[in-house]
Amino acid sequence: MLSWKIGGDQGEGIDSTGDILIHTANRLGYYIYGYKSFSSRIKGGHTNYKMIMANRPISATTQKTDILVALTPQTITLNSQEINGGIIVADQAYSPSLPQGTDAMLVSLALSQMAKEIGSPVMRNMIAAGASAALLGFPLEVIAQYVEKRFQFKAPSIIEANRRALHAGYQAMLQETARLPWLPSLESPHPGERVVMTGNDATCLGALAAGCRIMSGYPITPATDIMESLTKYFPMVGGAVLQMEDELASITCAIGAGFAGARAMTATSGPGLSLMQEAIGLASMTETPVVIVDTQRAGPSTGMPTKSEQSDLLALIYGGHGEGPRIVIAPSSVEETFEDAYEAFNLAEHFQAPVIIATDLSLALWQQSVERKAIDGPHIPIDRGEVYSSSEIGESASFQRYAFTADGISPRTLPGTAAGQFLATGVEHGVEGKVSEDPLNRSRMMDKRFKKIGGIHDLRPPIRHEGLRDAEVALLGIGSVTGINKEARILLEQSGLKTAVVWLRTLSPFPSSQCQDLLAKTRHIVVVEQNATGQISQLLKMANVFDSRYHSLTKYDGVPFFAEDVARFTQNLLTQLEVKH
Amino acid sequence: MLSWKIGGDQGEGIDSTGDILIHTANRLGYYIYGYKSFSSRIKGGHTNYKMIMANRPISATTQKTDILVALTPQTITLNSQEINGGIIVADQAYSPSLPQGTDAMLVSLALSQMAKEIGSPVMRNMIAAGASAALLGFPLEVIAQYVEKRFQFKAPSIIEANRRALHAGYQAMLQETARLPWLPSLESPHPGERVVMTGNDATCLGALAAGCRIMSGYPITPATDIMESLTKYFPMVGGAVLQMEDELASITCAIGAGFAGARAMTATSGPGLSLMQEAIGLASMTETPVVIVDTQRAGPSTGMPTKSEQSDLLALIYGGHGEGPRIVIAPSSVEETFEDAYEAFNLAEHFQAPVIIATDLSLALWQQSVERKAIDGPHIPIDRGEVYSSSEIGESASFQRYAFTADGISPRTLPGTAAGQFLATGVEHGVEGKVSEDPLNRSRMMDKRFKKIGGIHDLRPPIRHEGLRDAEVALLGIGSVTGINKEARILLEQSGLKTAVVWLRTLSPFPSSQCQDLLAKTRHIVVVEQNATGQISQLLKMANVFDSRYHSLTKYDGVPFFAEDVARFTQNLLTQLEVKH
Amino acid sequence: MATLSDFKTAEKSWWCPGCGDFGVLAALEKALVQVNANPATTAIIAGIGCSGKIGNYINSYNLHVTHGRTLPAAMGIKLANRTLTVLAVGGDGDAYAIGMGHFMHALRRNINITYLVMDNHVYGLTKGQTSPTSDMGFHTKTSPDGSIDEPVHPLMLAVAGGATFVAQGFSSWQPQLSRLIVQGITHPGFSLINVISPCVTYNRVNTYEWYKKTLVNLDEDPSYKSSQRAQVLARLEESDELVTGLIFQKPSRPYEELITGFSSGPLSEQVGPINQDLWDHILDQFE
Amino acid sequence: MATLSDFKTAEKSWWCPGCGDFGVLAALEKALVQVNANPATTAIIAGIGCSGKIGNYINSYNLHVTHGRTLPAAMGIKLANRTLTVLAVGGDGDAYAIGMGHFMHALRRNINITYLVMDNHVYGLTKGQTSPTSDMGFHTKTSPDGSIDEPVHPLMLAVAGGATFVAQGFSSWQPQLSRLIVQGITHPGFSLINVISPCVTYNRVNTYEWYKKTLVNLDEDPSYKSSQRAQVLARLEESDELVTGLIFQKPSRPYEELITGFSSGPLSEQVGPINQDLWDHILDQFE
Ligand SMILES: Cc1ncc(C[n+]2csc(CCOP(=O)(O)OP(=O)(O)O)c2C)c(N)n1
Ligand SMILES: Cc1ncc(C[n+]2csc(CCOP(=O)(O)OP(=O)(O)O)c2C)c(N)n1
Ligand code: SF4
Ligand code: SF4
Ligand SMILES: [Mg+2]
Ligand SMILES: [Mg+2]
Repeated sequence: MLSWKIGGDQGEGIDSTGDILIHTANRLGYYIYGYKSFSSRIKGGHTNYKMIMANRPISATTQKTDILVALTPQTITLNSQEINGGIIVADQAYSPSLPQGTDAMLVSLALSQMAKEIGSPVMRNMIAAGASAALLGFPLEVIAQYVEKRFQFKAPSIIEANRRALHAGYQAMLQETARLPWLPSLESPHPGERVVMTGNDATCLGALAAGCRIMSGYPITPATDIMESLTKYFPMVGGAVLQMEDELASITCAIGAGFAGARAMTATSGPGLSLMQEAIGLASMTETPVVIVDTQRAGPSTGMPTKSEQSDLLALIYGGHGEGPRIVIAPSSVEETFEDAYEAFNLAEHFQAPVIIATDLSLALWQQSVERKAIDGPHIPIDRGEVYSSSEIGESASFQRYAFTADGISPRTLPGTAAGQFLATGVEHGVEGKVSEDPLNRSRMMDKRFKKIGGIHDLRPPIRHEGLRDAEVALLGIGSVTGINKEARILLEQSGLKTAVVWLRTLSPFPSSQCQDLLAKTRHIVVVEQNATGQISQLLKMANVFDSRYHSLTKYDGVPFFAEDVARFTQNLLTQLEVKH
Repeated sequence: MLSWKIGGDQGEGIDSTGDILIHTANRLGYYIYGYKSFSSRIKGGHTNYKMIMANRPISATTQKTDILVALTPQTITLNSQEINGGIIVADQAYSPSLPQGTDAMLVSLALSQMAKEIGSPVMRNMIAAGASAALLGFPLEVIAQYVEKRFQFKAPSIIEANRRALHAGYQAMLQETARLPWLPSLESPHPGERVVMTGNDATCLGALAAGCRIMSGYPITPATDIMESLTKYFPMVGGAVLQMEDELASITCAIGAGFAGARAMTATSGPGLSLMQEAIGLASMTETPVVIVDTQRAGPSTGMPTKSEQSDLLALIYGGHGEGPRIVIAPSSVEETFEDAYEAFNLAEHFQAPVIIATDLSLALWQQSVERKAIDGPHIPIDRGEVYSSSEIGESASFQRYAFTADGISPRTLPGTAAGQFLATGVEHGVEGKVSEDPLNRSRMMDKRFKKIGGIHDLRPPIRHEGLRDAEVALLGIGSVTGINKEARILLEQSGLKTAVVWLRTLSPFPSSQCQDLLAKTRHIVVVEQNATGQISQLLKMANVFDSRYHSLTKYDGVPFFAEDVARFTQNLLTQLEVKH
Repeated sequence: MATLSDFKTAEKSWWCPGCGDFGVLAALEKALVQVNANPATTAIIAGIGCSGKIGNYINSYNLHVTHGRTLPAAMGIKLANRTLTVLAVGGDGDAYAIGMGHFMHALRRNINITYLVMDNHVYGLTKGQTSPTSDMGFHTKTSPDGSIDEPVHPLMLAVAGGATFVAQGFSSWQPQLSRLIVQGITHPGFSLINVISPCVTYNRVNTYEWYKKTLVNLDEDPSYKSSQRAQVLARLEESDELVTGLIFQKPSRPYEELITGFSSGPLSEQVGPINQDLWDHILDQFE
Repeated sequence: MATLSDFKTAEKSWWCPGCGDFGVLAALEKALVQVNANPATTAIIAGIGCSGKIGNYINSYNLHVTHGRTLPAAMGIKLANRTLTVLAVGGDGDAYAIGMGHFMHALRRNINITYLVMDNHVYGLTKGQTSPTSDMGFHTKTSPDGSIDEPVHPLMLAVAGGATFVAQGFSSWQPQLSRLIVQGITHPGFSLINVISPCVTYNRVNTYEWYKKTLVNLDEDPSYKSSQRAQVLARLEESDELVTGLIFQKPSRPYEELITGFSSGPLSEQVGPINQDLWDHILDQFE
């Protein structure tokens, strides 16, 4: 495993440089993971992009950096403690020097100088990309090809400038490497058919494959990508992305579309989600399918818009006034995000209910290598639920849209279906949809709606795990934390501790008995989550699952856990528990 | 104890008739409790009003009705099962008859006829009021005086018509009573200085006494009264009620006013509360005092706007995205509503946080006798929290609004205070209020905000109870359910079961250890709540309080529990548990 | 062909006797028959208020949403299935207080839906508070000394906001009202029909009688040109909007026809396995 | 008397070099000095967006609210303490998308606050999507084929919505802009100042150069009468709002002076035990 990082000012092309390296590494057969630290501002402010590459799947960032490309002196100051025996590539222009105590080899290149020579100072990042490729031993033509593809629709002059910058950086570094005492050692690649993708990408692809054709949204970090990407895809398939005036309109438009039979979605983050609470209740009550993506970020209020957190969970499940059924699912990897995204549309139509996909900023934004065959759009299952055509409606005077049934699911009709007219209202109603205040009807309707979604665990395994059979300890989490737990597991197993990773896929309705059964024999369980109040632990308590074997590890400073943190906490915990015994 | 009920079409003056009887009974020294069943429509539709009167405080409605005044035949059909050996007063106009099996004495009066004779058919209800007074043995002059006061600002012709109607009804009934085989037997009164009040009234009076001078709201059942009553009071004290364009504006206006030093509030019910979730987070994050009243009604979505429920609790505490401190308090009687209303303003300013008062439709709308001295506005304590004047600010270059302190409370300044300027932002910030993404600062700020409100239980006893010392079983609840539990306790004690009633006053932060300690020795605890998912039980579980001694009793059909239901459930439960032993 | 009775339901009305909303319902039913609409292909999205109860009384696909959100819901429905006749219906509070933002944006977005606002200058269902269209000085429970808020002028705002069709009807003037609804439905874009629909219980000022005296029917004024925006604005200003008829209309192409690549068939029928070649092409972008 | 430097903070700006918002900040500071405002009695309520960061750079009492909600917050502050100079500030998305409802209602409510909208025709902070004021055909990440939404015309809407003061400034034209802000602050009611504040990063169409070529300064047009509503509306329509200056003003008495019995002093000072006689009188009503 090797980690490479580039840092500089926001707006300087740090992202695209990282992107280029990552795609190149992926094409060369490495598994990659990308990570970025950025601020809620457009230009200026320090930002960095980190790539981890290995010949096995990687699912989290690392603490250590092997190669640091520092476009500004600040990059060195901010990151030098991560470099232990690594290499720092810096720009001669600012006469770089290493802070005291830094154990690193400094390679100083005339990045600014070269950019000026090529005639475009903004190309400094491309020169750094070339230099990085050379240092990593990537063949020039592989990175050049990717860059060519990436800029294929740009003006010829830009393409040419990029090419020249890339070459210049590459050559300059080659001259250096000849002189260096040692070079970074790369694992041999593990070739395969892989793509590089973020969770947000996977969400879009899942929605696209599932037949979602209406996306009504309002921009918000880190969900905006979803709207922007679907804006690209939808014209290819006849769908429409609608930028609404706010999130109240976004969700309500999607509910309207779902009522009329379209597969429709919206995507937002915390502040928008809070605004959607009332309308989600409307979907629960009218039993209208709708899919909502919440890419969680650090809250409350505006909070830290560019920092990751998993702190909306209770709000997603319990945040609306009154009690209405909501399905909340949480993917734990990019592949699962694709799976959950298409499944969400099936679940929404099957259960006629709002389905919320809870991701988090880290899962939503960071790139990963994914097997191409895991993202198999054309062969996903499609379940449209029980939809009656005119002939199925029967003879009764008016259609019983909310008929009581054994499983609580009442077949619905779509507008346009003769004799299928009904009233869908957020007011309590009888079987035909008309307003009813009858106490008996009320109780039955409440029971029906909750019973209905109870069926989900049969359709969809609510928990996944690895290594559980003989594990001493299980790391339990959701979302991006699962990737971290997987990396922590590798560390813990290396130190001899049999470790499992368990992740919840369905948060509401909560899989209580499944959780209890699965972990019945596990001696210790660490619930790892990125929030302050231990929301997953709270859910486990409400579900009567949490007992003295469970321990909580939380973090809420905006920075993801490192696998090392989780491993260390787990080891200390076990040591302490043994002492107690 | 005696119960009297009047039923008829909505819009026919049922409410005001009830009101008149209730005030008269109160003036005569009876304790009263009023209860109404109504629909979300303006005219038409059956409605009824029930008065319970006794010579001890009453805190809930009863199942049984002793006297039923039936303005329409439907009133008899709908209510005849409640009458066991009671009296039904009906209007001759519809040739009333008793449904088979009804054990009641029918008194048929020419109500419509008399109204016509007086010259105003709409006075039928006033005739019924007079007749009821006579049947109950109320002195004519007491009811007449109240009616006079009530209509004092009306046109003389209306006053006169009312007077005549009252007298006519009274006299007509007197003639009947002479012939009746028996009359309702009244307890002797228990005179005192008492007023008749709803929870919403008490909320207004508490706010008024506390110095609240801005109320920004948007009409919604059952909170609208609060806005309407304050519209009457505020001109007397220099305050302003602002009818806003929606609830987003309502809460944000109140937050603005709180930031500028006014005591400000808003009041709403479920749908409005959902819309306020985002802004409540802003108040948490900026540490701005604001008071929000949620008069809960049956949800989700529009639900049943005129039916009571306690189903917003989790949403009140956890409904906002991210994690911000919220204080949630729940009064359990009209007196406590007054207390909590003024205390909310103290808590909001002391802890610089949003304070939500959770009531429910039953508590908000139904009238009760209250000792006048319990509503002692001029002598309430006022705590404005730590507010710096210019001289207290100190020498530092800029004011540290969010300084870290031992108890997490940072003194604030109000606009207008020289040298006290600062930025209050919903974005994470440093001690001066300026935006900060520093991870260490973030963790400390999160800790500070939660630590701060932890101090509440020292200021305000979080739990109250009666009869706990040697109780076999405790009935635990909040809001209007506490009143029902108190009545159930009377029934249970009558049947020999030592029973306690326990009610939570503070729901967030949850008083875990207080709850544990208080109930450590109680053998059985029944958690009684008016919602479907057992939200108080869930809170108890999250707080590690709920164990095998706890049992849950829920109801969610819009109709309040009867004390009999709770008593029966409790007795059955204990019987079952004994069998198991 | 559908008849009037096809649009009726068995539900007994919860409106007060004499409420203006009865007239709106009647005119709507007539208009639907006249445009040859079919209950099965008609979608009515109602808001919260007395007005919003209309969905209980009309036989069609009805969605009764949260307070103020009829327009985004109607937009979603229309885009999901353009073959439907889509109407949004709500009160003046629903439309111009809590729904004001959506209203202004629906105007500019010009989706082919019709919006009927049942305007009684008061909040009916919550029992008589000032509404955004309440006159200055109007006494209500929340304005006992008379309203001090400048009223919203919906017609003027609609025109200024980019509307392509604006009309005002009166619940008592059935033939004109149903004709205006017909015109609105057939207009290829967003149509606002503000309908004066008196509340007999909470508004004793803006009564049937008062309106009959004050309203001027612009449809009968040959000098009035509903196509000339400046003239329209001037007339609205000088009449204080106490006019009925077609107020403003301009040529319009509905939004849904302007969206790049957007399918014109019902989207429900577009759900099926995605094309393999297209998928491969898309995935190639991630390599 | 406060000087320019009194209004500055030590905070380094997060705006892109060349952003129009620098000019708005500068003009605002100058205007505050000119009206003899004091940092301690000035309250600035900012929205979310690049524009909304302004509170980090100006020394006053600042409240940075949720997206779109500056106006209700500003209203609360002004009513709580009328001695304060209260300004709301936000972007075009904050004001005219998510904040549209509040904007329309602030116009009719006419509280004595000043609203500066920093209008760059784009969403800056979320990295370049169409905003309500984006021109038709404007290319962004959410409108790659050009925007198809009719833009919001804030000046026209403000006038139609009942505004008593409407102006438009340009970030580059400092003297006029700060003069307009002074006029807005001294206007006894709600004042809207829409400020053209170019986004140099995401809007390459509505640039400084473009505006310098197209904007017409109405303050220099002696024939223009900002008091005549009809003329104002006509001029706004024909100019497509590409004008600066005082657009409209009419005599105004602020809302807060119209509220029955409302105290004019800071409400913070009104908190204290309630009068016993008054209390008894009120409780008597419950007997
Ligand atoms: C979010 C929300 N806020 C408030 C309400 C309460 N509410 C119900 S109807 C209504 C207003 C009714 O006025 P209008 O829209 O004019 O309809 P009308 O009853 O006059 O027809 C209000 C405020 C609600 N249902 N939801
Ligand atoms: C409720 C909510 N939705 C969305 C966002 C994300 N967001 C932040 S700024 C912004 C719009 C910025 O545009 P504008 O108001 O024009 O300000 P500018 O950045 O252009 O100055 C959005 C949508 C948010 N913070 N809150
Ligand atoms: S209250 Fe008014 S609007 Fe509502 S039904 Fe009655 S008359 Fe109609
Ligand atoms: S993105 Fe645009 S609006 Fe935001 S700071 Fe940069 S130039 Fe200004
Ligand atoms: Mg109305
Ligand atoms: Mg903008």
